[in-house]
Amino acid sequence: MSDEAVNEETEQNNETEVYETSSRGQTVLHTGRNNLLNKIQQLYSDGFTVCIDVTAVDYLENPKRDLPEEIKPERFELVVSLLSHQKRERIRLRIQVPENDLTVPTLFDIYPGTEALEREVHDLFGIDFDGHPDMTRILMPENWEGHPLRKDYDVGKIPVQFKEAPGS
Amino acid sequence: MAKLPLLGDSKNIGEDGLAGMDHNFLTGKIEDLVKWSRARSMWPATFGLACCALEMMATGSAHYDLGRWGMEVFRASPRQADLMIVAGRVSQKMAPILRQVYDQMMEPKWVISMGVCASSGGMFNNYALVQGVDQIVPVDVYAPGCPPGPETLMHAILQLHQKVETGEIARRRNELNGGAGIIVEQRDGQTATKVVIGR
Amino acid sequence: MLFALDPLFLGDAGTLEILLIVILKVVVAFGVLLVTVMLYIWWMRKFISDMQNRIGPSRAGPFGILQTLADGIKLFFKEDLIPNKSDKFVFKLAPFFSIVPALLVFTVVPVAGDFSSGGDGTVTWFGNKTFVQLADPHIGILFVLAMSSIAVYGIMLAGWSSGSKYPLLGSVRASAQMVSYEAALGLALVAVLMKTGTLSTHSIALNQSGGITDWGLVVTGFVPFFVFFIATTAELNTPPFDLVEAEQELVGGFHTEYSSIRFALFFMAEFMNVITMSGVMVTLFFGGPSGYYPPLGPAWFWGLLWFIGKVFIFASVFVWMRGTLPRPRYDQLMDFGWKMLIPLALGWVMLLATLDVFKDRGYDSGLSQLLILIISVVTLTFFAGLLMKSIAIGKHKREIEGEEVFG
Amino acid sequence: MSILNFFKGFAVTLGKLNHASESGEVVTTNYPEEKRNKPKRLHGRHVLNRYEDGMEKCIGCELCASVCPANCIYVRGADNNPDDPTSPGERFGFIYEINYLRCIHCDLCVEACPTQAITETKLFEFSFTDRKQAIYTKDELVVDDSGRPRHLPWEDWRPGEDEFTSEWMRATSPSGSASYQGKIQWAGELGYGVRPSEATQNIGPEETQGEQ
Amino acid sequence: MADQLMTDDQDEQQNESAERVFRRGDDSAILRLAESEVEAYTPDDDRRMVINMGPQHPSTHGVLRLSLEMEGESVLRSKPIIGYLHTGMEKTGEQLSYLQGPTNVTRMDYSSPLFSELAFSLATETLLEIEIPERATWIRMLMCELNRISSHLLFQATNGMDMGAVGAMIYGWREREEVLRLFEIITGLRMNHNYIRPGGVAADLPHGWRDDVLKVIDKLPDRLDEFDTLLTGQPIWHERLQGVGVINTAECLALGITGPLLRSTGYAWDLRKDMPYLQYDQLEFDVLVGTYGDCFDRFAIRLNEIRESIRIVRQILEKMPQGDYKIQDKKVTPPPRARIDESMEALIHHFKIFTEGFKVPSGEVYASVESPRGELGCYIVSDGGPKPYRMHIRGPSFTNLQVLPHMLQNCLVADAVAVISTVDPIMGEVDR
Repeated sequence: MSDEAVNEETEQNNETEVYETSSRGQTVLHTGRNNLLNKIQQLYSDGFTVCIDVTAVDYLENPKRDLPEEIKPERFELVVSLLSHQKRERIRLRIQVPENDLTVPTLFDIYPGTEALEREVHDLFGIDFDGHPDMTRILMPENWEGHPLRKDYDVGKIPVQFKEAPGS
Repeated sequence: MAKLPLLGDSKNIGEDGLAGMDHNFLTGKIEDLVKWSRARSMWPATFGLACCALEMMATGSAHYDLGRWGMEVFRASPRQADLMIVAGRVSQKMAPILRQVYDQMMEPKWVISMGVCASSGGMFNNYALVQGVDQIVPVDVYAPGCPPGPETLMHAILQLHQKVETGEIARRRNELNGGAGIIVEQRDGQTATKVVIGR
Repeated sequence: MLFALDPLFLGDAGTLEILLIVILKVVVAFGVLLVTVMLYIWWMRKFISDMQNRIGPSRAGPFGILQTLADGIKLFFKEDLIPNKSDKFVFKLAPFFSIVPALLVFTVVPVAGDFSSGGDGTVTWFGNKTFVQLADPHIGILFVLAMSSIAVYGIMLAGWSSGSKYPLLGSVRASAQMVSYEAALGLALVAVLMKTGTLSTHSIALNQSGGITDWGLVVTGFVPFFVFFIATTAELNTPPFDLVEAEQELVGGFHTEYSSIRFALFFMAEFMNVITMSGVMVTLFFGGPSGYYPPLGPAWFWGLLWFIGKVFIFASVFVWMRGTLPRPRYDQLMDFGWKMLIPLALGWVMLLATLDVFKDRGYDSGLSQLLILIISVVTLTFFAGLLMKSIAIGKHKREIEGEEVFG
Repeated sequence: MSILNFFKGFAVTLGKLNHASESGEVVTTNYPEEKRNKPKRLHGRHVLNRYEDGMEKCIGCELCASVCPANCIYVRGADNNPDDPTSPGERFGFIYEINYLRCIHCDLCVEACPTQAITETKLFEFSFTDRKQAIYTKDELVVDDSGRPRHLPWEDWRPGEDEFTSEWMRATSPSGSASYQGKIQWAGELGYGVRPSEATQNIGPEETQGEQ
Repeated sequence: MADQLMTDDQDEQQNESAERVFRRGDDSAILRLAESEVEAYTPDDDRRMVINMGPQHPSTHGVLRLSLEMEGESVLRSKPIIGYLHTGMEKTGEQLSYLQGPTNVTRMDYSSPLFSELAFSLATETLLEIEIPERATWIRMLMCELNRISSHLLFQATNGMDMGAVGAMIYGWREREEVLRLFEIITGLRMNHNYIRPGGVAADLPHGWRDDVLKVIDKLPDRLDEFDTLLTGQPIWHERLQGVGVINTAECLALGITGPLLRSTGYAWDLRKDMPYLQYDQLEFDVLVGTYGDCFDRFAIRLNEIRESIRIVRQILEKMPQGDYKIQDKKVTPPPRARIDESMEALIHHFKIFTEGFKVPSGEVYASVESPRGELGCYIVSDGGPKPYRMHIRGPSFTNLQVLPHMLQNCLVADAVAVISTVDPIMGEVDR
């Protein structure tokens, strides 16, 4: 929380704002972490009753990306896909998560179905969901070190065996 | 054990079972019979992991029919199974369990590594998979393909049958010391791929 | 009652001769049973592959007929294991509890003999008249019941002594299932015993030698047979009632931890039981070895042929069921046993008894019998209705309670 | 009638015993004795082709190696000896290895090869008892002097099976363009000559084109 | 249709219901224990025990592991433990170019590989902002519907196997094999086809494909009737599946469940119909829904979806247009082989595409298709290079698995098998 307090001043302007952009014709919303639950609650009442997907992206090697000017790019980005059955619309939220404070409020209370999805993000990216009932690893063994889908995590390739290749 | 008349040198019988016995008129025939029966009644354990599991089950179904070799008896309990078909990719999380199931199987037991993912990791050359199941259990026959068609699996099984009947398997395992001979680079915080297990 | 005893002991044969014949019978019966089991397992696998558009075993021996032999040899030479957590003595004992009763039941089944109309079911070997069955005790059919009950112990102890969870669940299921269906089995038997008036299997078979109308199936009015058949299926743990070893639920059920020769014994016992119980069923309801005997060759041979034929049909029906039916759930199986089979068998026995009693009292004209039948059926239907109602009420109550508990 | 439904199932399974009927037909292929006919496009084990004059087609360009998602191909090119060239061009595939314990038979290599050097046979019946067997070297992959794939001891070849070795290459050669379907622009293979294009759909009214 | 079903009134009811079942702290259904704790956990009540189903259990469809806390034979709480098949496909996907991408995603949902390829290709095409040719679209639909048939047949087989109906199992495999042979003719492989690629499909349908397809789909209806007689009408089957593993619409929506599970609750949501992709709006078919949301409904829906798919395939056979089967954009599609020799430029393109792959403008998209298990989505972030910067697959089985503890509560072990079986998870897609 202390980190957040430091950032608060810089982020104050854009934390509560919601910016709507379009990516290849798909609606994308950008908002801050503090405003996330509010916005999602609002979207839920607007009919986006199903949370299709929660995932994250590590933008370590790709800092330049399409973002509204007001949003400050951070290393991680949480991506939430919502679906409205009535309107037959999809909407996507992108939330910037800074590297030094990897916590996001959980969506579990609004969409119980995000439980496994958030655990997966936690497992593979190391982002913590504040208030999640079971924040443990889901795919990797429990004693695994590191978060595989981060860009600074090695793929772990070993050389393929050949008969005449050098070193085999 | 002392050298028994008629039965030849039998000092290795404690370690190796019948295979450790010198050939003589009695064990020669018995061994043939045992090999014959083992090749004709090799019950596979249900060890399906991924894509290959579907092909393994398809091989057991009507179009291919493993039952022709008395192998339609897929045993769910590893205690009663003779053959483990590692059908699919083995993740780091699954590896200890694979070994456990193998240990639960009773001798004599055989392993077919079905598909490239089990044999070497296949196209998934990454952190998550064990790059070759032969680092965990001794593999007798490798079936290539992703997934191997039922014919490939049947070819592998037939090859195994043949080896069992000629006794080549036991010899080969001794030569290779069971392991795969792959050296995997150590990566931080991961231990599962390191061990090359012997016989 | 003496009639039930083997005439061998009544004749003037010497002790040695008797002994030899008995030993011969024992050895032959044992051997034949083992070979039959071997062939039956092969036949089962072939038949089921036929129903599944497959070929089935075809490598071991011609048409794969030695498949079971190969399985047996392989299992025999496999490493044996006694789990650390198990109760070692019981663990070793259990398979024998399973196989020995399976073998013993066969001793009281009349296999062959002159069961043509008017025949006495005997055969003359080496100048001595004897029965083609190992023993014919007075209590013959009760022996079958007793043995099949003991077989439960094998399964129960096996699961319990393994010291692991799935086998334990399997053995719990086994004991409950067997106890429940034992009752239905017994009640179905009572109907036959009432009609024949004897417990000796030989006499029961002999009573039915007059033709199809004399068969237990017809005499007892079909229903006891169906009850007996279903109860037998449950007793034998053959599909669809193989909940004890339900592979999809309990991995291997009671024999999960067994390997090698001990597993082979269970495996063998299971199929041996199918054959012997088919034999018992044939004896009770289908006239045993009786049938049309052409005047050619020894009569006992035709009896044997008829017997084998009938047993074969039953054994195949079991396979047929295996290939067709899904497996019911455990509680449904118990419901079916207690709420359907037992009341049905009980009611039917009462009906038969009523008819018999009035017959004895002299009301044996067609009209009076019909009247009695109608009255009894109406009464029984009334009680059946009551039973159904009470079951429904009970179910309802349970549901309410369930909601309170789990709410 | 639920009781009746109970017995209907028995009729179905019993009906299967009539092997003459369509539903009861025994569909099993008795594999080691007989082998089912493989469709032409099947992706099997690879071969390295040669031109009709016996020259090797591979030029060692490493396209196949770079496109392989499993990295199971290892190629090194070398300059031809001008007096005794291995391939008609300047370079040839000096080392060519495929690790069949990695190959996923996606056939991207076949699509990538600019000289149609690497194609796939219909053979999928092979298995190894040794990891080393699974790494095929150039000697094992390249077709023999009659243009047929080499038969290795652990492969199960049947007479006539080595006929179709380049069907997927021919199927993908128009690369999606209808106007290029049926156009042949590849060199002949040793033992086969110039193979015709795969029978196509798109030229003229559909299905009027016969086989070839 | 969906919006008619969802009146405001029902909305409210559903919210309440969702609240009731999944409120925070209500762990009556879920065994909230970490994986390592499960091993050591012994319940206080000695009538209870914790039993481990899987990861190597005959009826957990691969490597799903379920920890069940049981009292006697009834399940009190449970927890699905996954990850035993984690393959790192999303990481590998970042190493492979868009051209190689389908070989990776096709191995996720191995019983319906073409759908993963389709989702990946659709996402890539949206990023590229290209329209694929008409014929390619129709070929894709044809293949996907055939794949749906084979996948549902596989369900019939495994479901039959789990319920102990050996016959149904073998018949399911047999019918599936017929469809696989069709795939083999068209794509050259039985599974994991790498056939649908960004820009179209890999190869045209081979000569005589129409007869081959007709042969299979003419044969199938009779065989499906066999399933009906063997299973649908079978009283034991009814007893086993009816009223087991019940779930309602609100719970499904709360958990984000899609596909036959959602439809079994009577809620007609099918992306093919409601948010059409490819050319599904030109086809006539029905969305099948259940009434009770129990295992039997799910079984029946899948069985009858095969029939619907056959209906769709017949329409596709009629409407299949002529033309290109891959987009003729030289940046995306390698040049025809005949052009390589003609033009140097084509040769360069050929080399470029196969060595480096094609570059995709930077951006991020989500594309989804209706797979046999529900909504299969693909989220791709591109940084303008030839490889996806991030490739994420939203597997329907992964989300659907969350329903297990709720369905399993107060079930018997045998019901647990039925429930897992009818949820029909494919672990490859769950763990990725």
